[in-house]
Amino acid sequence: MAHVPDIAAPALDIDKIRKDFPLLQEKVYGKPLVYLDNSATTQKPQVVLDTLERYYKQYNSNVHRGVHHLSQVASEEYEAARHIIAAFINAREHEEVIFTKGTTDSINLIANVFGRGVIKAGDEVIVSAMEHHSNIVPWQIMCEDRGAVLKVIPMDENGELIMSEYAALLSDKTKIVSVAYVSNSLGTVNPVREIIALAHARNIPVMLDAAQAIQHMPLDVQELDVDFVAFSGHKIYGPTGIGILYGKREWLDKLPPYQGGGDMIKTVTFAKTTYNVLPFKYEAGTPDISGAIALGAAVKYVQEIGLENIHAYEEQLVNYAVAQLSKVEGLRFIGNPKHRSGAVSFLVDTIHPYDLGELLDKQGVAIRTGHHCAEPVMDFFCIPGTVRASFAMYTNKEDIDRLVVAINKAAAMLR
Amino acid sequence: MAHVPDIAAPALDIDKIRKDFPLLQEKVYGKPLVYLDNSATTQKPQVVLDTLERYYKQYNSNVHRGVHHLSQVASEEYEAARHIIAAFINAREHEEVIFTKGTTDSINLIANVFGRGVIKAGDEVIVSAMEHHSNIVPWQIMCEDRGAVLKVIPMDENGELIMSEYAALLSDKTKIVSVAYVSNSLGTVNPVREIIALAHARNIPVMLDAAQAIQHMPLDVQELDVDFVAFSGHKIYGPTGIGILYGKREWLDKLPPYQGGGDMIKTVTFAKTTYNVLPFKYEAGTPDISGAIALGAAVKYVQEIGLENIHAYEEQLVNYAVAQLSKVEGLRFIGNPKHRSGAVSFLVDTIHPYDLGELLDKQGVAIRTGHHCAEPVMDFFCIPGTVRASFAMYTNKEDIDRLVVAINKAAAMLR
Amino acid sequence: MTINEKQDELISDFSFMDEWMDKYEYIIQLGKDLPLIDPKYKTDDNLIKGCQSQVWLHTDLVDGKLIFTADSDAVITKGLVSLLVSVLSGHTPKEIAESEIYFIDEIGLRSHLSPTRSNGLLSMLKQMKIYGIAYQVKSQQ
Amino acid sequence: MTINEKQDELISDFSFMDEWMDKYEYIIQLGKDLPLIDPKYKTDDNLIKGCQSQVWLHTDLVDGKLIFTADSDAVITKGLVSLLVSVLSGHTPKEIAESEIYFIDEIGLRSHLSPTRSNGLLSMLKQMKIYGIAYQVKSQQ
Ligand SMILES: Cc1ncc(COP(=O)(O)O)c(C=O)c1O
Ligand SMILES: Cc1ncc(COP(=O)(O)O)c(C=O)c1O
Repeated sequence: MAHVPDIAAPALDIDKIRKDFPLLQEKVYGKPLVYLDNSATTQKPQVVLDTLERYYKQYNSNVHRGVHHLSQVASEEYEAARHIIAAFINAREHEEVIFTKGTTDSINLIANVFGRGVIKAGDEVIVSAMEHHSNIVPWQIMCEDRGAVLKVIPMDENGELIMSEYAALLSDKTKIVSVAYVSNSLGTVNPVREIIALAHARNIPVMLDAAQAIQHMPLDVQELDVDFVAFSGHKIYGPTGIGILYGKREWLDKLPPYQGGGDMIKTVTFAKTTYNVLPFKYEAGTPDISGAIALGAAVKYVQEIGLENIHAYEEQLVNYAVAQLSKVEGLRFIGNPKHRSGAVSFLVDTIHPYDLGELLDKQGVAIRTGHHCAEPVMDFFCIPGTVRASFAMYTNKEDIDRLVVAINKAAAMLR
Repeated sequence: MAHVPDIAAPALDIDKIRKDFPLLQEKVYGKPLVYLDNSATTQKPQVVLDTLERYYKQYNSNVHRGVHHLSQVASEEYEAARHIIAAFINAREHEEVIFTKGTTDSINLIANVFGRGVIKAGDEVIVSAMEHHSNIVPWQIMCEDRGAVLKVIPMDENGELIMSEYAALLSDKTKIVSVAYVSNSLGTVNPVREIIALAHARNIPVMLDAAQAIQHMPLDVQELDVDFVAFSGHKIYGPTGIGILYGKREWLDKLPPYQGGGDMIKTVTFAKTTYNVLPFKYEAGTPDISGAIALGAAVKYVQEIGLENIHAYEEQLVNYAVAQLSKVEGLRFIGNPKHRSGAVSFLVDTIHPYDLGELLDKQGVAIRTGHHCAEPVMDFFCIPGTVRASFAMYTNKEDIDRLVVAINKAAAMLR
Repeated sequence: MTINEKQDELISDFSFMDEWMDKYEYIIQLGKDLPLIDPKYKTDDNLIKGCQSQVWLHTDLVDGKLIFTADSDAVITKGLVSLLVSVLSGHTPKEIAESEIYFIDEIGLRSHLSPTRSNGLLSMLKQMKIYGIAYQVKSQQ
Repeated sequence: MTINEKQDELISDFSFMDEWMDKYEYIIQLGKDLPLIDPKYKTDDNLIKGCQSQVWLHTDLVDGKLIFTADSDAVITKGLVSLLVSVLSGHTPKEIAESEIYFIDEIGLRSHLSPTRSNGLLSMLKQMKIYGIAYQVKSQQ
């Protein structure tokens, strides 16, 4: 039986943090909610809800082109949110931060504009074996359209990328590498510095799917020297419907536009349309103004608590979860990465994850079961799916303890 | 001087409606706000804000694949919103209703999938001379990519489409027609039944940009027999960041997918990915769950008041506005369509619209100035832009009266 | 027992259990009693593919009555199939085709199960009734 | 008057007006007094394109002092240009290059104007200072 580490006095006051999140106070089937589906989406602190409300009650208005007061306030707040996020990821310029609908939208954007602006028939794109569907299918669609080829970095039994194979895949045909920073199905933290360095040695740009990284660890785009980063607001305590694409100016300036519409143009005639400068070039149409501003509020909330602190705390928490879960009879982890963040996937005996999930739910414990939009990972391990518990800064020891009790109870019923 | 029609006893209680909209109670520069920028975005009723709050406080969760309680509630509410909207536009099946980011996103979706699935080099797409940039640029981008040609239905001095020219443009090369139901810059209501009939006679599908129609008049997709409809939630009293694409199943089933990602697939392997059924095929990634549900609430609010009632009231209001504005010395309308809805565009003498807009703003009157994302329309009339006052169901006679007073005061200063 | 008598018995059995965990306990137990499908019938034709678990369903006509056998990779799903099988198996095609199944709602399964499960339950029921109709038509020919 | 004396005078003029409509009245009036650019200088080179209105700006060196002339298609914009011209015109390139312009903030223009206008104002100011620097360098050569 594994040694159970204590959670050292955390730099953050979890009880206080939990009070900031109204939904955590809810009950499910009369039992206090244990919310362990944070990789799917996180709950929102009150300050995010207040920001949404203030927006709609005090200055809701379309942005950018209005001379009137409300439009000016809305435009300022919208751009202020961009500045907050640019500072958060340490972008050199705030114009490198594009508001999108979410990670999926951001990746599709880059896949599409690479397809139209860079990729020729026979060119190659590299992803990894542990990607979320959102970092596979956009590339498949683009590759099919352009006659390009999708290459896959394989992984080992622990759920770690085989870096020598990656190095061997890189070639003059490779036009972009796009990998998850952290795997949503396994919790693996990938060696992104090495991935980027190897690609850059051949002048190949790298996109990071940071959907499962941005809320768990500090991410500095300049220090990483990464070319593109995608993440979703709703996974970092912000609202649904908003996300971020970071891109280096040198790339975004030269790539073609994605969607066409209002705001992304300089002048339009039927004969010739010229495109606007960054960031507007990639923000066609009325953006999700309230979503962007509320995401700014969420990021500010995270900054106030400090990602370093969150990271340190969550690391202890994940270790505690791994240790406690190890004690469950018949439980095996899917993925045993050296660096793990945010989530643990597992199965118990031959119990179907779906059965386990249902009985956990009825005990007030919300986890996710299934393929986690990463079917190739499930195929690799020859399993129909896993049970995944995933964490946030407000997750506490009691959540883990109640998870373990609930698993034991469910397993006893299901065996 | 024009005859000033009275506003007959309206079927709706405007005072009561106004109380539902918190932002209308605000003051700007110490003066009660006159909000006449509704074509850009509408204000939101309290019920929409309450829906957002309830979502985030009680059941925020990712949709579709979760076994746990919150995810089930969120999924049900999300799908319930789809049903509300399907019923609202009388879609034959709710699966024909796709949640997008907005009108611009919806049009880009169709332009892109037509480009990949239908259009060959030399094919033609028809739009009109009075389109918003969002219904021009996506087609330009696609046509350039595929070697297709964009054709434009011209308009006359009144701002009405020249239908004989439209008929002459239709040919075997035409693969799709995409026109605005209502022009955002001129207020023109286009003869969409005729436009659709002429196209259908040649088996050409028609897309309606209903961004400025959906909030002002009943729209029945089956009765119109229209193939695609795009509109934005934020223009029909819903939140920013959410919109709708309606498409006939026969089309959406056979067109290729747009974005790739979670939820839009049936199975994913690196060798072969099969796509999900409608509506999920076109909803890649985590959708704007709160936005969709809140849009459902907005549409329900509109339905309770009744679009027929709104339409009748707003018609009187627009007539009143036209009559009152006609009395302003030196004011000329840009666009004099027989059927007008929602907006009036005008200029006063040689006063720059920007100057007028600024002085109206300082008097608490929010209107929009500029090209309204319809530069070709401005080029047609050889003007730099217009001043546009646009209306919603909560606009009242006092708003129009204060607009007129403010214009007169500003014009006196600027002459 | 008639189909309705069986339904009423189930409703009464469930009514004694207050806690949903107890009801699940019972459903899982029923699953263990499910007459298992002969492996040779575990074909794709007999597969009802759900979102997260799979069900195989087979039927034989014995002495004018339909006998159902089934299996699932998930235990709770198996229990749910078992409920349907215990209610409908051993009845004539006509009885099955014309049956009105109300116990699912009465027990509260529809509102308590995850929508994918309760959808699965309904498509299983539909499949069983289709068998009823098909065999009825066959016997009339 | 020095540049700063002119700025202080403007600040004092504006301080007597409480209502923003009055300030606009004054700005518009100043616009009418703007020394207009010779039409032959209304070239694309001299154009400062804003989002919604356009400004043409020209300068001549007369007796070692820079004289600005300008025009705009919008009256309020013209008034704003006029403020800058009245403060900076008639000073040496060095004075202009080294000037610190504080009246815009003090009057509250930056916070009250629409951002496009105040950005326009700042780019105009920048252009005038660039002229100052350019002529300073020229005279040193
Ligand atoms: C006619 C028309 N089409 C398209 C749009 C674009 O809508 P959105 O910016 O919400 O995507 C607008 C909005 O201004 C419009 O008026
Ligand atoms: C690694 C990873 N990539 C991409 C996504 C897709 O994010 P979204 O659904 O917000 O677009 C997710 C979310 O589940 C994810 O975990």
